[in-house]
Amino acid sequence: MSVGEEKAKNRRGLSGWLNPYHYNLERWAYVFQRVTGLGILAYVVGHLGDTSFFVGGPTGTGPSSSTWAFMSNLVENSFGHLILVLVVLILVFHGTNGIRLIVSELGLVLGKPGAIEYPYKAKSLGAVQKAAIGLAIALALVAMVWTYLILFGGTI
Amino acid sequence: MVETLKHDVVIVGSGLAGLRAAIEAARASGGKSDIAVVTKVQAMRSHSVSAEGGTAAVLYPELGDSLESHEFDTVKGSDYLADQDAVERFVKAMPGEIYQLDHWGLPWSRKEDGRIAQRWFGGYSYPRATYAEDKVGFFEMQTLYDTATKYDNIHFYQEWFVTSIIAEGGEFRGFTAIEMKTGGFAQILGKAGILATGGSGRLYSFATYGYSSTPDGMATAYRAGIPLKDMEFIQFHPSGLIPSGILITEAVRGEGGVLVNNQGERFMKRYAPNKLDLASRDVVSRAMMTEIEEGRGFKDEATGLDYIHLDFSPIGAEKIKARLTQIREIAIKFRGIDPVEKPLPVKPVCHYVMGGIDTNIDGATKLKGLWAAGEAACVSINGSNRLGANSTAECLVWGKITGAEAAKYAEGKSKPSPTGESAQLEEKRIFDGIFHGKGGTNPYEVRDTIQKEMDKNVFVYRTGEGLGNALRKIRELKAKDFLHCEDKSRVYNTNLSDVLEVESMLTVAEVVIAGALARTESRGAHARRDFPERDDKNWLKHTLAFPGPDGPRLDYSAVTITKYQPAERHY
Amino acid sequence: MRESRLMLIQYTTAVLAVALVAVHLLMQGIITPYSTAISFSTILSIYRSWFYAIFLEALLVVVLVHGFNGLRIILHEWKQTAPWSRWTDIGTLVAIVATVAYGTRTVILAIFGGVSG
Amino acid sequence: MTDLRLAIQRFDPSRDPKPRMVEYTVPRRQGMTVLEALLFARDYMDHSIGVRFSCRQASCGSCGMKINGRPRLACYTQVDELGGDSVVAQPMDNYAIIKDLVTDLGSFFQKHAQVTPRLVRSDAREQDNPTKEYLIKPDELSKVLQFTYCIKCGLCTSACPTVATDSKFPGPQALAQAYRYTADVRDQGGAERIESLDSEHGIWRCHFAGSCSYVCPKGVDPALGVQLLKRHVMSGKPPHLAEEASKEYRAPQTQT
Repeated sequence: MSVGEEKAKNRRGLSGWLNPYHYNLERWAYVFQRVTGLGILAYVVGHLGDTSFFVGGPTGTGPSSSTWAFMSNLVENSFGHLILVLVVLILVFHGTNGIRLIVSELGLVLGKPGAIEYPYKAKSLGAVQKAAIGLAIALALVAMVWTYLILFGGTI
Repeated sequence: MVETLKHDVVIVGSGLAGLRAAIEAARASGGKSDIAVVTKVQAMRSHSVSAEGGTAAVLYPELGDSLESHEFDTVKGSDYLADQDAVERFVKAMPGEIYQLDHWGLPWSRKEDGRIAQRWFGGYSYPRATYAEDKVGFFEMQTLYDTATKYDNIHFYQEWFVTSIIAEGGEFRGFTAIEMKTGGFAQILGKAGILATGGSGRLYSFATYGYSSTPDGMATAYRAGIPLKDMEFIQFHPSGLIPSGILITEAVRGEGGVLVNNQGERFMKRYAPNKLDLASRDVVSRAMMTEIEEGRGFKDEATGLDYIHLDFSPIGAEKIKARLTQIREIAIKFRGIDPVEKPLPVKPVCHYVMGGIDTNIDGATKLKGLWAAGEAACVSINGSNRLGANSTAECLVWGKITGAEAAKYAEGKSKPSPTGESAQLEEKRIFDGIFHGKGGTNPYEVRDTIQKEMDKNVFVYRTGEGLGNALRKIRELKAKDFLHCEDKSRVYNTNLSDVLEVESMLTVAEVVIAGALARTESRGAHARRDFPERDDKNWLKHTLAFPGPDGPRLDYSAVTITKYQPAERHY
Repeated sequence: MRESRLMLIQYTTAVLAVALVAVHLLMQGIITPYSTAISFSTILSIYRSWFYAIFLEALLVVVLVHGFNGLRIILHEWKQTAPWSRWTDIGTLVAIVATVAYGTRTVILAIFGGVSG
Repeated sequence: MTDLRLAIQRFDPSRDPKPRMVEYTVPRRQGMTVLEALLFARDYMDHSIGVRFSCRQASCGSCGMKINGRPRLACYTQVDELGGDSVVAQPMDNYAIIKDLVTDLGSFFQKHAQVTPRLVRSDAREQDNPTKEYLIKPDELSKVLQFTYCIKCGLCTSACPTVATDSKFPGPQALAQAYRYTADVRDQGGAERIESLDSEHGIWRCHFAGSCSYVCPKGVDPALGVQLLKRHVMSGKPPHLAEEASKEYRAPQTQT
């Protein structure tokens, strides 16, 4: 019909999920929750694959011909360890932030609605949320550093 | 090409009166009537949302209020120009409307016992302004709009700009309108019509009105030969915020706020020793202008506007924050002043037009099948000066009355099928004449000039000389070639609708000024320096303006007086 | 199923996953040194302990249900046609069943499959 | 005062294949709002600029748009508060563009209507022919009050990440209004209202990104309302059992 019909739809699409620029801290947390969730799911599926090598036994005497040693050589190196470090980072963030979300989505810790005063400050975006997101980031970083030290500590 | 749409009742305007009428028409017909609400804005954007302080009703006769008292206050406020039979009907209907809105969900502010709270307003002898914080109009609109979602037989035409009335054989047939989104042109036919298009306050630049409050509806009726009544009476609210003119509700004074001049004096004691700051609006506005003219006002450096201080301190921070939430928000946002800490700069500001489309007590116009309600109409309960909190109330009462009347009228009639000739002529006028038209004058400059002229010469105090100058200026502007459109796309062409608005402004401004020039007395909001006294012998009558070849032709009609004989007003 | 029931599952699996994953991580990196934790004999002893086998199986189910249901939610929010909705639902169920089955296979074979170190 | 550089996204879908930015230089004055700047450009520089507005005091909700990247009301945003000498005005995300800054809020109003945004009562006769008010204590009222401040400007819904892709999601405005009516002590329609929200594209598609509350100009805090409502959707019970309460003091009193 009209020449600009497609552009006129104007729905933000996936950039609405992925680009939180100009918005609030909680929006950034939303993006990371989603992205880390997908990342974790991918890792878990992969992890199912690599653990399945276990049934091949250490030397290929089990039901599978592939061996644990073969798999170990594949992932037990600096690159594999780096992946693990990142997985721990996103796992801890996703878990801690997820607890914040569950608690909040059930209407707890948000504050109670009531008389409001200008300049308006949204109760639902209050200090508890900021602190919880801060905590999620802090725990994730600590866990990451710890994992790094465990995996690379010996070699540094 | 002219599209044809058909409904039973077609309501123009989606403000308080329009929505109330739509619901009542839907209800009165038992869901049978097919109702259209045609509005040039979106739903919930009408300027009724900006009404702030209260809606008057007698809710507590057991505590000393009475219908007679509300009646008398209203008549006295009107400077005896109100039709007293209409006032009586209005006052009786109001308590029911308050409860109705409560039952539809309006969050009226409450007293400790859970009953509806009321506050003082100017010109009343009992605190009968029913309120919901200071967003009364907004909450009323919200409640009506939300309630309207219940009725499948109410159809909204949002952002359709009505341009003319279609009439045949002295009967209403429908409206023509532009669909803004597409630029299409349609005739919306109806068995009955209601004009609820609001006031015309954007004739002024210093006005509490939103930018959309132009007199399109009034001008449309007028062009169709329906007279405009009492248009010279324009209310100047005492407290418009400097510099934007945004309304600072009378409830501020109702809650205890006071006006103070540059001497630190509460000057209202000299003008209205009994009611002080809560005298009727015309009295307070004149007092403020006198203070300013005699050198006891303040001056805003950035804009050069004169002003008076509105001091909130007697109210106290707690009450300001609880009951005047929006006012505080507006003051901080638009003026950078927290009224808890400092007084606000205010000045009388164009706020309401008492006049409007001439109707009888049922809201019916002279055109059979067409009603008018709300600020667009003049029933008249407001006479020459409306009391605060009576306008939202009037919208509710006559919204309901006209909605029911129109639905009843439509029931027995068959759907109209006119020739479409007048719609084709209108389409030619707009699209061939204006959309494709050429001209050298910027219509927005014309608008600005009208507003400047009205601000200067048709304000609180008027003189024959000033009004004469204004009339000349308006006629000069009318002759200019502003009827053209730079935007050549049909899609959402506000350039086109703005030109039509400016045309309406000129039409109605001329009526206002002509009426004011002719009325050689001072009554209510119409204060002539050259005729400072009220003249009941010659002027206790309504002005009626009909369209004539050389501008408005004025006629007059009698005022209905039942219980209260005109007397001198004291506050 | 009512969406709130699915969300209840999502929340419950989330809380359980946080607890189980925390234990899993602690076991792999802290309670036992990492190099020992991933040695074949240590893992075998874990699988052969009923307690840990059940623990790993629970971890498997909880994390996969949570993860794939989460993916389902994301996909539903992405597109809203009826076939898309139906196939993502079916796909989610299939993915959960398949991955849980595959993981369970590892657990069962590790216990009963004659694997030896 | 230096002039203001005002960039407006221009786009008439009937003629242009895609939007373009056009810059206007507008004389700046103290306390100027973005709406005033836009109207200056429209009135004196290019009459074809499409912009929607009405009350100019943040009561009507007409002038929602994206200003310097964030959804705001043009009348309620002062040039000064943005910092700098340039303003970028674009239409709100997630609504179809009618022209330039004007977006189509049709679906937005429709979604609002779908959550039964009105008091539902079992005493239909009294509700439409009232004899007296329903009693509400001030503290009961204050619990829903902030949600009644919604002016339907649509900023929250344009900010919502779920709405960015999910066309069936009611959006923060409608959900917050569902809470507003459900939590009103006068309401008796909560059970059905929350049941209708418990669907595939219903309330659970909110993940509390909070952007709605972040951009709301009127302090409504839709995210709060939505989360509070989720608990009741989960349990299947509205916040209060109005049937029980209405038998007692909420029953309309007879005129004395």
